[in-house]
Amino acid sequence: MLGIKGKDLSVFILVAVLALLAPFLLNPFPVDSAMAQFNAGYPDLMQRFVIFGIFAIGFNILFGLTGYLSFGHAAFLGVGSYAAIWMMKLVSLNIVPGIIMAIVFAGLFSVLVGYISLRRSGIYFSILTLAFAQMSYALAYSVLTPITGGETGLQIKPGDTPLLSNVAEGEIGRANFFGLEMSDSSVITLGGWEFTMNVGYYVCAVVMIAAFYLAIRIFRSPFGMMLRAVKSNQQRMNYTGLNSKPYTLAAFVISGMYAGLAGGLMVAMDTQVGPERMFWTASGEVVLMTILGGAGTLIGPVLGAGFIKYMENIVSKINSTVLHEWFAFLPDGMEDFLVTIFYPFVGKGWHLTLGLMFMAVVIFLPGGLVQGGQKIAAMFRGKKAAEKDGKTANQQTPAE
Amino acid sequence: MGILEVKNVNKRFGGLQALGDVNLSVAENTVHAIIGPNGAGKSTLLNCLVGKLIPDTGSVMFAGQSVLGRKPYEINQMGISRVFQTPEIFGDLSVMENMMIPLLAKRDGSFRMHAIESLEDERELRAEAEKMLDEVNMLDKQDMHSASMSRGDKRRLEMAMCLIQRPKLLLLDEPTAGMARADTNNTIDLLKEIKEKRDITMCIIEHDMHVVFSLADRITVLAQGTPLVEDTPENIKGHPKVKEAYLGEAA
Amino acid sequence: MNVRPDFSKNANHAETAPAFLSVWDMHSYYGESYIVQGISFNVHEGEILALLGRNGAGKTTTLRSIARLGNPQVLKGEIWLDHQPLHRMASHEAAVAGLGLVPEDRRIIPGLTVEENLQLAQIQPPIGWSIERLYDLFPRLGERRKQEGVTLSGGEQQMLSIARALARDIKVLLLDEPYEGLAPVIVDEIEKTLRLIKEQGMTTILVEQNAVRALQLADRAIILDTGSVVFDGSAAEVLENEELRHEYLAI
Amino acid sequence: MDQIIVQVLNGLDKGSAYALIALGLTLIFGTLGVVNFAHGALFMLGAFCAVIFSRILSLSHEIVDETRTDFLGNPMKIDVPYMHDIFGPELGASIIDWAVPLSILFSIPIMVGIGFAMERGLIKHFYKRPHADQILVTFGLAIVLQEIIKAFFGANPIQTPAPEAFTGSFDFGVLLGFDPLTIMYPYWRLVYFAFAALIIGAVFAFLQFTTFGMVVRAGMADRETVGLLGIDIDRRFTLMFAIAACVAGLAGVMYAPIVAPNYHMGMDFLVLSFVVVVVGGMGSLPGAVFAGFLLGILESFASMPAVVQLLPGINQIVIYLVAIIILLTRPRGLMGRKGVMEE
Amino acid sequence: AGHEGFTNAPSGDTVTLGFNVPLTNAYAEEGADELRALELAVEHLNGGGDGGMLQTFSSKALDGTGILGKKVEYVTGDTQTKSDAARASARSMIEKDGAVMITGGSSSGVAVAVQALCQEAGIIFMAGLTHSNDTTGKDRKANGFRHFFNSYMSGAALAPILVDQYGADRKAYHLTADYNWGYTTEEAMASSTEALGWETVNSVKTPLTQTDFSAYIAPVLNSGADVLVLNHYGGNMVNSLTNAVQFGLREAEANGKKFEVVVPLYSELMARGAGQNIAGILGSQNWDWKLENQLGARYSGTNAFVQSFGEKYGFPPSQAAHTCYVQTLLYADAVTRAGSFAPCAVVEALEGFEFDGLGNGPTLYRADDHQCFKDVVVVRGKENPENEFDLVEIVEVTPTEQVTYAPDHPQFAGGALGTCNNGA
Ligand SMILES: Nc1ncnc2c1ncn2[C@@H]1O[C@H](COP(=O)(O)OP(=O)(O)OP(=O)(O)O)[C@@H](O)[C@H]1O
Ligand SMILES: Nc1ncnc2c1ncn2[C@@H]1O[C@H](COP(=O)(O)OP(=O)(O)OP(=O)(O)O)[C@@H](O)[C@H]1O
Ligand SMILES: [Mg+2]
Ligand SMILES: [Mg+2]
Repeated sequence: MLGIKGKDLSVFILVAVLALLAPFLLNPFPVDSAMAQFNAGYPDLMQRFVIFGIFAIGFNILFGLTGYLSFGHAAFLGVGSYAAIWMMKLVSLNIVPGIIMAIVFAGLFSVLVGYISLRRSGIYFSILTLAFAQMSYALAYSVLTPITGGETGLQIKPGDTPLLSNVAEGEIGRANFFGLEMSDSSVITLGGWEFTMNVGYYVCAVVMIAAFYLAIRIFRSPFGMMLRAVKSNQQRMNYTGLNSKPYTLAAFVISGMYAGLAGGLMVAMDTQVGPERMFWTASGEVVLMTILGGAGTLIGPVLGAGFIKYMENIVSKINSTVLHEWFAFLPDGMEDFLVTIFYPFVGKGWHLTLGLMFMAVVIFLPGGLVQGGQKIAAMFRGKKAAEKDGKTANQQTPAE
Repeated sequence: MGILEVKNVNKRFGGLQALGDVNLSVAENTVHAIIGPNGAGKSTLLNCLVGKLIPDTGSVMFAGQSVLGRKPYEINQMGISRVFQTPEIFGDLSVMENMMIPLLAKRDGSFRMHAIESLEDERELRAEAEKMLDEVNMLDKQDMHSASMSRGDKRRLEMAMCLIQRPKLLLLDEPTAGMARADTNNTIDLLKEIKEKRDITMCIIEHDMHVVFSLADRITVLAQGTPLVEDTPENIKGHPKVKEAYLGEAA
Repeated sequence: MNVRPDFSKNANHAETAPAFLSVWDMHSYYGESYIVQGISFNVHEGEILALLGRNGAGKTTTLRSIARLGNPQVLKGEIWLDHQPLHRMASHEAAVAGLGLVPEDRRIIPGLTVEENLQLAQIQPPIGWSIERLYDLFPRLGERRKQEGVTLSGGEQQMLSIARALARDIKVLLLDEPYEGLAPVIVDEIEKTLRLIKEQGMTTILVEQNAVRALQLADRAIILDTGSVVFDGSAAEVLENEELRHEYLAI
Repeated sequence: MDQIIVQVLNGLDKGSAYALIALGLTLIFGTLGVVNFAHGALFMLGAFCAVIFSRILSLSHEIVDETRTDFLGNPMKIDVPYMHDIFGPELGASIIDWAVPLSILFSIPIMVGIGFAMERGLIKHFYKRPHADQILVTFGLAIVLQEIIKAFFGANPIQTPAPEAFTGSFDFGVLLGFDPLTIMYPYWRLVYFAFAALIIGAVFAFLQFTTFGMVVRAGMADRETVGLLGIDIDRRFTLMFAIAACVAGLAGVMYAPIVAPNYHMGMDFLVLSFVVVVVGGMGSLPGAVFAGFLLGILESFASMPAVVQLLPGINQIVIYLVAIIILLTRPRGLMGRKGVMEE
Repeated sequence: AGHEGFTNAPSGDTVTLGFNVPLTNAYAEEGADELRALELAVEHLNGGGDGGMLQTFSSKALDGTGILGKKVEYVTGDTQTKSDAARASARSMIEKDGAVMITGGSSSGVAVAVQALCQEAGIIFMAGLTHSNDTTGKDRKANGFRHFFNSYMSGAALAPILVDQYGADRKAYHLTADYNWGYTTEEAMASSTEALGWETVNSVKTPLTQTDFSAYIAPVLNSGADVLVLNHYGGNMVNSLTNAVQFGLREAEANGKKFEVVVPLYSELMARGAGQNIAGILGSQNWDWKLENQLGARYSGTNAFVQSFGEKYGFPPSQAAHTCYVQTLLYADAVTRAGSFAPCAVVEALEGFEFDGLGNGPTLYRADDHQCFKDVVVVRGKENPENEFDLVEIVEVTPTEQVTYAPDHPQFAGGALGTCNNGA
């Protein structure tokens, strides 16, 4: 089906189903329950999950396949965002032109950065990309303020009247998709549960599914194989008659365009851009997402993106009052004790939890979260498989 | 006029004259062996042919065109393939994928973005790769992770990768080193067969005289960067200088 | 502590001299792949043992297991060298205990010159041959002493690798295909050296594809196939036993 | 002219901080091959060693002063340091005043201990893992260390002044024949420069005049073979890591009076120190030191008013711009060795 | 009644407020102090504690029974002092927790970003610590209100006192943080001081990420200037001031006068970070906990707030804490007076609202730009502070009239409030 098969197809269907049902799956707890804190099924976070998922999928095409570790990908996301917001301010509030321009500009910028940076490899490449991104950030923050709005960034203002959209005097234009407003939601209430179906989220989800599909195709294509060959042995590649340079550049630009797409979508969902989107920590974040999920795997980057954004948005919001609520059923002493234990790890301590999680994942799951999933799956498959494995171990003698 | 013409090639590494005025002419569709003591400059000469090194002076012509100044991949596209002294394969890839890459390079040139097509659909290439693997007795290993093969297998794989490109000139740097006797013999047979079946010229560096004498049409003996003699195998065997400098008791 | 296992039941040869190096029921794995499948053998002091077998038979794996390198993992078995339990040691401890391995891919350390490669071997006592004496043995190395080790020619690297092992005062020398890539004269040279150090009491295990050559040098031979010992006896026996040679060595 | 001299001084001083951090980093990164994102955290821990030590020195007990009241109208509590009780107010005060230099002695064992624990407990298992994994785990560690410091010391910077004797500035101008007060330079910064030179010299001497450096480099390139030569490379790696941690820590201790320590100062330096190391060239100690000074001086010049007015924003990007230019013209940075982290 | 037809109309017997403060990164301390004050405000609104400024507030609409009879609940989030993160956090409060008002924050970038978001979503934004002119200037929004003072006011308040203290014949050198807040502050300081006779010799922009300012400080002494104005905040301020002191600027003389350093915007928490170095340095503040004690009943409310904050947490509150506390009370009061949570009703109640008793003396929430107008406190770093909470002394208070400007003043031009948005 669709030109992919076997395991890839099941992974694809899984991702598509998860993305489409996310408003339900991410809201497992009734609104009034103490656990509602853990619900992630609200539009903003769901949008972030998929947008950063796209960003990480694209990054993985470069890093996972070719092994080139870019530390400046946030610059492309930023460039895409700026392009998109200007399109919305000047041309149309419809998100489509904005997103297209985001991809185009990010693509062009990545051609430039990639062409120069790819003259070096290994850590030298990483530092070159980092340097470009940091320069973009610094310039956007200060000197380029007339174009980027500086620290406060750019937003759609009451005075902005895009060429192709009519906005009433004094009103602030809203992003739409052929008339459907991104912020429109409808809430489905089922018993104690509430599920928000948001237009913006579904636009993002469909784009992400498409982006994921494209990534699978790339992974399984001859081009994808060439990229893995670049990672494996460039010397052999050259002596086999292949020019590794355009392959890596193509991968770089594709991943830059994914980043631009993510940047454009971000603006489409939330019409605001600030330069810190391009700071090195933002580039670092997508690296962490990819490794955390499992570099070089298809679904890993999406998982990693979800994991980090979940921590950032959910764990940081847990404060001591919430903790007290959770443990309210316990005797007072116990309650205070547990709150004291948990408090340093949530709310303002969410960074600590994040740091510990990073360490735990690399130490115990060298292959990232994907490996964790595989381990759990293996556990479920149970004894039968284990027996079989045991038997084959003795026969696994590749010697001829 | 040979298909490969090396004229007055010099190469220095710092104070060391690795190649001094090397002249070599390899006739089309012959097997030309280069032998000589360790450090004589054999591998260096090969490196100059494939663009890994650039000679200080001299010219290298292949099929009437100069190879100097071209990138390794361009030289390969001209029809020169090389097997390295220590196996160079795509260790992270499976054996089958290792075979597909040279085929794609042959078909599509140095760069072509087949980003949407599926690898699975390249049935013809796959069939061709299988045939080649069969010839080198590695068909059963086609799904193996190539880095975890024994070294002899890696060598055979590398050779298969070069052969499948149907190069006009095949350069082999000690292709049978570390190979079991049986496989050495198989390799000799394979190379012989290919030589008969196809239009191919080979340049072979070997220390195993059994291989050299069973394959070579002509032999150049290199010593300290300069050709000592060039002659037919029979004459080389008996050549006193060669015997002393290189062959020792083996002759 | 030094209780030695009684090997007499397992040793299927008639010699009565006490074993110097004993390997007993050794099982080695590369990750999940089960490679060396329970092999046992003894080597006596001052003896040269030829370890033979086809590509992928597990020869290298056996040597690496004895040298206690992290990969493969020896999950079961005991290795004793001169009353010392090697199987309880890490590779650097085994080296101090008197083991020297010349690995099959030479493993010259990048970034270090020829001389530094040799000096490195003499940092941890006990120290063997002096560097000058090694240069006498391989004059080529002396000429190249300031050159970076990895830019040596293939054969020169092989010399360096052997020299590096001899630079330490070792009791057992493990040679993984030492002749590979060497010119015939040098092979003769090294063979002489091996004889020389044998006379000085060195115990050697030699892995070599050129079985005839190895057997002419060795006292005893072991043939491996798919990770098990299929023959353990005197070298002469193998040379005489046509069937054996044919089946496992293809000669 | 005087301005140029001042900026050279500034550059040397900035450069010595960069060089010291880069030196520690390159021992771990360029020599052990570990991409250590926790290096900035080590620097920060060093600075906090100074903070902690001066806190220890000024540990106090409270006495209540009935004559005065605090902001809520309660009797005022006044802290009296134990040092004053032990050594008398005068000597006590001057011991507290000298907290930063004294904390060098305090920090060496601590930083070596931290380095040792970090290598044995964590890094050891990551030598053979991909760089990406190293980044993730050391970044995680850096966050954890930062948050621990933040939990104890808060997010605000903490002033840790240099001893009274070193406050104020030295008038260089007079020395060079300019008018007085034209080239003033703070004493402590001069001390920092001298200290950096000393540490750099000591590390160089240690690696140059012993085989240690060669062995570690060899171990980096090929652990297995070095093991075959009887060398216990793990022990040396641990030692190397401890030295690097110590260098980072000392850089931090002495930096505390220059910029008040805060919990994220390490992250602020992290990217820059990687840039310095890479521009210097992977695996090259002189490269790292040289690049540290070079970038420090360039940064100083780029912040001169005349330059900023001519090229707005140049001060923001000069380091990155120079890094790009150097890396494009010199494939392996200024003095990089072939093959280190190039794959 | 009537609680519908706008975003997050509270339906049950509770109402949720969103406290969006920096919990991590450089301003975490300020965020923590804001949060303390916000929690205190909730306590007081719900009738707990001693009622704090509810007792002194000139409007008596609030009675300690929550807001319009609904118990006040709150959610917290982390702005990380990044506009993306701040908006994400604010959106989650709006979309997930149903917050009807958002307050907090400690930088102008974040304030502008969140204010715009609230405008779009139909939520009231009560800005926390934000000092850039833009928040109620070119980026003003109908749904957003600022109690804190701004760059212009700092300049207008400081200039006369600077002239008074240091003389009219002064040459100033500006170091300015290279981002929007820095620009507006420099502009305000330069134009106010120039109007009174000072000369601006030079101004240099410094990168936000700078930690060592030596290269910027060193040239100052020989530039012909005799005053250094540090348009820096937070960590930048701590470091540049520390560097200035290290380079001996405090002891130096230039043009025959003692060299002076000025920090337009003071923050108690950062003053703590700068330690001894702030001694004798002039700057401005929105509020100080000693106001009522030292300047009398005009600033009533101050002591009531300090008392309840001090009782609860053991130290005096910062101006950031004060601002957030006041903003929460003002919001609650406006809702009560309007009788509705509907943003447009609240906006109407707040526009042109005059009040007193919240610690700043008589105050006006101006309708034209939603900026508060009140006295500005000019402070100086103490020479011999008694403890870490007593680092500044009040020099003078500049009266409201002197810091008031026309809504279309050039420094605030280019913005429009637009119309209030009730959202869904
Ligand atoms: N990059 C280099 N730098 C310095 N010297 C080099 C370099 N590469 C090769 N050499 C030297 O040049 C000489 C020729 O080397 P080459 O590899 O061509 O020998 P070879 O004939 O292939 O020998 P072998 O049969 O042992 O492989 C050797 O002495 C070698 O040490
Ligand atoms: N790193 C590895 N990981 C997994 N399997 C391996 C690895 N190295 C070797 N093997 C497998 O172990 C088996 C034995 O290999 P080994 O290298 O010991 O053979 P050998 O007898 O030395 O052969 P050769 O003569 O080709 O060197 C081979 O089947 C090989 O595929
Ligand atoms: Mg060679
Ligand atoms: Mg082998």
